[in-house]
Amino acid sequence: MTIIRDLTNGIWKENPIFRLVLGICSVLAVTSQAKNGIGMGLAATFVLVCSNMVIAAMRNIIPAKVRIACFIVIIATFVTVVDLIMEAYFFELHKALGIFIPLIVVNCIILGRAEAFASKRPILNSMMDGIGMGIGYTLALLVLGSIRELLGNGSVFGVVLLGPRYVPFLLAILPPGAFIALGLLLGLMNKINTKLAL
Amino acid sequence: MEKMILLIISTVLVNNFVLAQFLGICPFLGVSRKIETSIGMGMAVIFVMGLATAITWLVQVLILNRFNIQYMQTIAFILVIAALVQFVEMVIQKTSPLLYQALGIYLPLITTNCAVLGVAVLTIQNEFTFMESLVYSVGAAVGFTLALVLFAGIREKLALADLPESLEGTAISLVTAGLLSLAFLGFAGLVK
Amino acid sequence: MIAAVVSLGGLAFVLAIGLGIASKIFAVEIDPKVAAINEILPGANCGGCGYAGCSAFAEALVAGEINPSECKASGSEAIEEMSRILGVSVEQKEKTIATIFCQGATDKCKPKYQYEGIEDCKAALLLGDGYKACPYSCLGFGSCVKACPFKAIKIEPTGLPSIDENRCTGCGSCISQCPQGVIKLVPISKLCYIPCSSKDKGKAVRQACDVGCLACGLCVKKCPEQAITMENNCPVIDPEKCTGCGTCAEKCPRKIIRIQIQK
Amino acid sequence: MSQENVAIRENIQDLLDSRVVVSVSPHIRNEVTISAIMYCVLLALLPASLAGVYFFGFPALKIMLLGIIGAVAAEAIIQTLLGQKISVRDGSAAVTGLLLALTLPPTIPWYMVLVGSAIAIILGKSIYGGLGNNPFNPALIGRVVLLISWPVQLTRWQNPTYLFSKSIDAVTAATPLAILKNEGLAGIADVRLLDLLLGNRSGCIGEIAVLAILLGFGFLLWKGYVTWHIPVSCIVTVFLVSGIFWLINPNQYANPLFHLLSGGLMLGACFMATDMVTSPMTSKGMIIFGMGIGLITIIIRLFGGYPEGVSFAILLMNAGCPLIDKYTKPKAFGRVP
Amino acid sequence: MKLKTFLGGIHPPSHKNLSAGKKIEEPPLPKTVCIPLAQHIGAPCEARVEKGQKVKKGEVIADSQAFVSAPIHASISGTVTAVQDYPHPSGKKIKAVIIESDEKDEWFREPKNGQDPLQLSSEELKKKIREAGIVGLGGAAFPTHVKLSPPKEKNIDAIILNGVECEPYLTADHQLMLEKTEAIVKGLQIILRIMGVQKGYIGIEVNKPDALKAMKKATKGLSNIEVVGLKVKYPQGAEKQLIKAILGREVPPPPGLPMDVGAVIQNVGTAYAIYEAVTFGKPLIERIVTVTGRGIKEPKNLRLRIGTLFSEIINYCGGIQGEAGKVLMGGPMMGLAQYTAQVPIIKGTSGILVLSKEELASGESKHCINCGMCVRACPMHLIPSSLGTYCEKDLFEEAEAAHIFNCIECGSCVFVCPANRHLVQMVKYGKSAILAAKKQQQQKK
Amino acid sequence: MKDILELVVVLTAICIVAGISLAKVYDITKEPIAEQRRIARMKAVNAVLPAHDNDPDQNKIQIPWKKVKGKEESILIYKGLQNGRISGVSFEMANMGFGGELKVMMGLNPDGTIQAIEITKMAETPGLGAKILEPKFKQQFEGKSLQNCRFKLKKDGGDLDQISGATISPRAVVDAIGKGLNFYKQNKNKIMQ
Ligand SMILES: Cc1cc2nc3c(=O)[nH]c(=O)nc-3n(C[C@H](O)[C@H](O)[C@H](O)COP(=O)(O)O)c2cc1C
Ligand SMILES: Cc1cc2nc3c(=O)[nH]c(=O)nc-3n(C[C@H](O)[C@H](O)[C@H](O)COP(=O)(O)O)c2cc1C
Ligand SMILES: Cc1cc2nc3c(=O)[nH]c(=O)nc-3n(C[C@H](O)[C@H](O)[C@H](O)COP(=O)(O)O)c2cc1C
Ligand SMILES: Cc1cc2nc3c(=O)[nH]c(=O)nc-3n(C[C@H](O)[C@H](O)[C@@H](O)CO)c2cc1C
Ligand code: SF4
Ligand code: SF4
Ligand code: SF4
Ligand code: SF4
Ligand code: FES
Repeated sequence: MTIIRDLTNGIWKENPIFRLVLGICSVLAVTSQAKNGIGMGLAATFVLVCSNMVIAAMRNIIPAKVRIACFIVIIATFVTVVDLIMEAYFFELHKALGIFIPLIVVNCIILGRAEAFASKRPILNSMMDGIGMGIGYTLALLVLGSIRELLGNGSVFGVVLLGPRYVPFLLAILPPGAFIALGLLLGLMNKINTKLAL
Repeated sequence: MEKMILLIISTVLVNNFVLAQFLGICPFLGVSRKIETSIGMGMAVIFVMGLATAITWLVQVLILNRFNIQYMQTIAFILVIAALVQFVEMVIQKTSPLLYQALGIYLPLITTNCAVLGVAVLTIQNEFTFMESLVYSVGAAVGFTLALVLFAGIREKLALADLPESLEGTAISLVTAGLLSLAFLGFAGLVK
Repeated sequence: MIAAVVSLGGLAFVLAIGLGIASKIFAVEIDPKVAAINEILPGANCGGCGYAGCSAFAEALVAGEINPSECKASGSEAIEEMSRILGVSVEQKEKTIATIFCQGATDKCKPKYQYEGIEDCKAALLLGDGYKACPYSCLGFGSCVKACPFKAIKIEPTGLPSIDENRCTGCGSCISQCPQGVIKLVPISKLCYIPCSSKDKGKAVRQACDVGCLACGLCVKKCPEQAITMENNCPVIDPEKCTGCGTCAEKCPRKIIRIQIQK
Repeated sequence: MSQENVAIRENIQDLLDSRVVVSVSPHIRNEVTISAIMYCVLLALLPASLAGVYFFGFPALKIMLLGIIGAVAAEAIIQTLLGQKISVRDGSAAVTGLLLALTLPPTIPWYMVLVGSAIAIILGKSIYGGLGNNPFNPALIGRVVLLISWPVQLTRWQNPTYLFSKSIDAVTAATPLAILKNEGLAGIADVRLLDLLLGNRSGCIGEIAVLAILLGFGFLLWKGYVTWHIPVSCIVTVFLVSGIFWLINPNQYANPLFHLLSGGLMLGACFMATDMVTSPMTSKGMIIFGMGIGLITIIIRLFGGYPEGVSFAILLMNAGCPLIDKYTKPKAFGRVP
Repeated sequence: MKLKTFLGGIHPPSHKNLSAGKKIEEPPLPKTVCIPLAQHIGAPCEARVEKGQKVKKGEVIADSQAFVSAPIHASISGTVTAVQDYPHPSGKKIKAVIIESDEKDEWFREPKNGQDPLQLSSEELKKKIREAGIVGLGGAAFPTHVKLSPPKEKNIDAIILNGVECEPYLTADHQLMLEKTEAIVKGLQIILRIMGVQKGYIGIEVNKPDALKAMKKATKGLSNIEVVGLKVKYPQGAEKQLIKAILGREVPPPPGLPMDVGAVIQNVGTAYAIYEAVTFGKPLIERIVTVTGRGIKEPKNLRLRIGTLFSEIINYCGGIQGEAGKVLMGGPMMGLAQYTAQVPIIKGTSGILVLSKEELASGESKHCINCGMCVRACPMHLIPSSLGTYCEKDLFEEAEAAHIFNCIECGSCVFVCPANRHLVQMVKYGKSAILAAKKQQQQKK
Repeated sequence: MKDILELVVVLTAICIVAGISLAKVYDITKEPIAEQRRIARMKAVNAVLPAHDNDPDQNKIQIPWKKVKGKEESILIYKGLQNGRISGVSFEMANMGFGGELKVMMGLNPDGTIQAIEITKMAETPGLGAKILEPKFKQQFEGKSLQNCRFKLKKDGGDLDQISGATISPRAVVDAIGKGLNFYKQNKNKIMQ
């Protein structure tokens, strides 16, 4: 039961993007296309799940004093793994995401989950938490990426939806558009949440 | 010389780290409630970014390149940066409580600021020389500070505004950052 | 392979030694409370709380500037643990909720004059004793609404606040902001009270307000449990003694006494 | 004691009934209100608008009407949605809409005007809680969003068609600043300053007729709703900086008078930089603000990617406005600085 | 020549023509007077009479041991019917002595021409002033003997009589200056003697040319008194602005006082009261009050007994015309709005103003639009808009840092604000909240 | 002292483990990565080269171009062979675009006319400068040579189409190609050896 809760937690209640608003550099940077959003989401999810599990497994060995440093090293290792694997097998995507893959290391969500969750829970729960958080993160990227791509390019996942007569609204895929879209989306989420809570 | 000046203009105004490159957004949103804090944070970032880039550049050239283990870049850099920041923090805290109050308290925030790692990685990617790296990183940090301080000013004003409830907090901050980034687009093309 | 292991291991080794030594040389005393909270905090230094990193947040916590739930990266357990360290009481007391001790809606309590100015009870009180005929009345500008961190209060069209029982946590923030002192905490299981705060005698009350307590004392006299006492022309029900029989409510000439006891 | 109180209270209900108003002093005010100011601004924009219609004909009129209607409607709708008080009557939305329209080229498709005015109102103003809360100039937010989203449509210019002229064909022609950017000084050799002053050139609807703009601004100054500080410091800065470059190399840089009279500088300095919500309050602050706008404008014009930088300059200085306000507080009476 | 003035300020329409030039009248004796025990800044008085006691005009009915206070005298002869809480023009209920007239109007001690005051010593003069219960009649009602006893280390070199009367509508000081010119000048000479100061000024706005002329005539030959014509601008009569205009000195922020820059300011009415008190021994039981406004049938300048109820005076002036919008004690810029006409005249009452519904400034209050008009208007060089917003949002630390206590609550900012912001109310609220918090903190210590 | 030791040991140990595992992963992915990079490159090379029957990766030469900061910069030229004779060459030119460096892979016939071009790297704005990726833009270069075309945008007095709303990006491409053609002309002999 708690495992399910750990899983669903990250999808809405503690969605890392919409509720916690952490680690959004990469979110803003890669979501000019839905495809990149998904790619980034999956990469981060992989790191999140793996590091959560390893940290949970080692939680009794690592002394408290150096835990942060150790966590960072563990996370960095997985990030490098993802980086290498993506370049080897998903070359195009790797090119599109660019510098933001190594930057997963400093993504506050991952370290935050390591500290707040994985360092205190068993492996299975930590894995679920990682998966849940990862799904929440990926979903957020997907939504944002789709909206921006649709408005700014008339397409989603490269499939043209708005027809050839649509004059793309470039703002959406330019840097300001990223901020504004996420901001408005957050506002909408808040609105929904207060509605739901009533 | 001209190249250096263009590099500075480029990093500060045209390719502003926060507003155009999306690096360092967490502290940008987090430490911008008060102008004074944002100035302190900015100074700390300038200091650490310059220092960190210098060291990571050396690590890259002296260790990673020499042994041909470039794939270790991420892990080596983050290790160095984390240790460096912690070290600087300890030194400042002990030696100058005054400086610590002004600068040091922002140091922990910097480790997980992706701008620091980002700038280190980018200097290597752009194949900058040591001097160029230094200028680039300080320029980036100055750009970060500029954006941060402007943003803090706006947020102090917004704290007194009658915002719609659902947009309060991060939502309106993000939109405002977007509009600020919009204004910075005016510098597009300053450096070709 | 070997190069990789040696360089990385070496790097870590050197850095660790450097840090270890530095931490000895540059050791600084910190408040044990701060240290304890630092242990609990995520250490992600994300800045989401608005402070410069986790230890700054810990210091602010200990200084009482902020409350633990402002840390976005901590789970609910961590927050509870922090509260424990801070000595913020988490012990289970009986839940109380805020209640408005005034029924003087705008059509019940006559206006003394037409107020014009800021919509804030405290500021409105600068002008005489408020704009209502009863000087003890709720002013209805909602200083309490602004004060409630849980958005539990809203002003009804009658000009009086209403409090959402489900949202009110009994924190009491509203009480300190109400200049008229008409909000009191009442145990939720024993909602028995007389919703009037007038300290005037009957005639004055009758003149000012249609629903004010006349201080006639019938309830005090008739209560079989002697649960009601008159203080300053204000009858007060002791919830400990009240059994919820409702005699007082029946006898009250104004029919304003509320008795709701959850068995 | 309270018995006696009652006696007096009864006594009190005589001369005045409870309808008398009580408030904190002062009890009188001058008649200047927000809506009075806004309608005066609309009036002050009339000369420039008429000039726009004169030079570009009915399409210009259509764009202005669309801008105003779009802005007013957007404000009414968004305020309904957000549950705010509907305040379109104060005229500020109309000012925003008209100013936006005046900064658009006469060839712009109609729907872009509507999108622009909606963005101006919603992103520029309403999400901050409405009039007085917004950090950026709404009309310019609208314009810049349009400019970067649809750069082609926003830079399609035409020569004046004149309202009553027989020929219907509009001749496309770049604006003087655009020519300067792309072709250098040679391109603007035959531009006459008098044409720039009167508005006989291509450009945005409201920016061309400098004389008409100044006339309207004079009216606002006379009414006392704006002060001279921002426009003057801005224009003087542009003049000086462009003058310095011109003196250094008159073969590469345009004459400072050309810079003053071309582009949106006059409209921006007189009507958009002076938007009180987004500009500093003290005269010292206003002068810094105006100088900043002038400087950024000229930097963008001379070295940037865009031919014109007024709108970006104003937005950037809007962002700096809280800082300026903070550091230019007047010395309080009797305080030693 | 450029007229002397200060920086900032506003130009409200004066409306003085309603009552200007009307001779000071004395209405019939009031039947009842309600004399509040707090009429001055400082410690309130304690009643010295009881219910049922007979009192005579000029008899002390309340006093206090405190230095900063002034005794209060019966203003008519008759019987004390009650000593009880009673509505006070400040809006609060304050203890008052209620006297029923016996219609005889007998003096307790008849005023008579005594010794030439210029022969008395400074201390004796001050004692007489205190005994007469004189407080500042310009509005603040600060006990005058206290004001005239500055600490030794303060080097006072100028006394300024405030005949500015910059508040719209009011004409009481103006009329007094016309009718009692000589007495006012004598009063100033007495003050100069008490303080041992060489130079006296009388400041008058140039919109009262007749008063200026009369004063100039009366001071001809007195080399130590200068009559200064001042630019017409509100709040020219506020003491700090007046000192700035006449002496060019800026009084430091609170707790700074005029005496810190060597000046003492007195209202012309106060000077007149001082003259009467020290030459005749007459206590302060009456004062000049302008009753005006479009809501009053016959605006007048009146000499009124302290404690007379507003309602009686309004009826004497023909009653209310049309529908009363607001009833004020004082002028429209600083006056206090009343919810009942049963409040009494007190020593600080310079006018009764009944504004008709049409004269009222109303309109919805909106968010500040940052226009800066208030900043330009503020004579204290503050940023009223921020002060207001800080107080509105309970950001009291910021408000203090923005010098909230410098604000003299003159209302210039509100007058010009196009957004109709209640800036003065916000500031008043902020000040009271800050003071309350400070008091609480001190009590904790 | 003990905690320092602990710190050093744990951190070093973890790093060693990390080093080992990373080295392993690197070993595994080294080949595929190199292969991917090569494929990506060869895709562009093959796309722009005229018909050929060799693997151009096997027939490449470095030709020095110019000195930058004292360092010799050279250009890598892939040769396409048809029946053992050179049927065309391809090489990459770089230039600064709007959003940073952009690279153009160009394929030339031996006579110096353009066979095709491919944009291999760019960071231009989507929707604006990124339109240089569209076939319509790229195809206009086919068959052009220094003899039959002025390598400038029409706006700048040349023969090539610009992209409305974005001038900088196409200008950069055109400049790069012009430079490339000149480079080929100068070094034709060396290349054809
Ligand atoms: C107030 C105002 C601000 C403007 N700001 C800009 C700007 O920042 N960037 C821009 O390209 N055009 C701006 N324009 C429009 C330009 O003036 C015009 O579109 C063109 O770029 C310059 O041509 P010119 O020589 O006729 O004015 C603005 C117009 C106005 C009225
Ligand atoms: C805004 C403002 C306006 C004032 N206007 C006058 C005035 O017109 N005439 C006057 O005598 N006092 C005026 N005062 C009061 C003076 O500041 C000062 O208190 C008074 O002149 C001192 O004299 P007194 O002690 O005799 O009353 C004003 C005060 C304020 C704050
Ligand atoms: C956000 C932004 C992105 C831009 N991206 C490009 C680009 O990728 N390529 C380009 O040539 N121009 C780009 N521009 C436009 C240039 O700044 C410049 O206005 C344009 O190249 C001028 O072209 P024109 O003469 O055809 O109007 C961009 C402008 C903005 C505001
Ligand atoms: C002098 C003056 C200039 C103004 N300029 C603008 C403007 O440039 N843009 C705008 O949206 N509103 C302008 N307004 C109107 C008003 O301040 C604005 O619509 C507000 O909605 C928020 O900035 C102006 C008003 C005045 C009095
Ligand atoms: S309960 Fe108190 S604070 Fe709330 S509206 Fe009434 S008077 Fe105001
Ligand atoms: S402030 Fe606290 S006690 Fe008052 S209503 Fe809100 S939650 Fe309840
Ligand atoms: S009331 Fe205060 S803030 Fe307003 S103008 Fe007067 S002194 Fe300035
Ligand atoms: S006058 Fe009113 S609207 Fe203008 S700045 Fe002052 S408070 Fe704001
Ligand atoms: S993700 Fe970039 S700073 Fe947090």
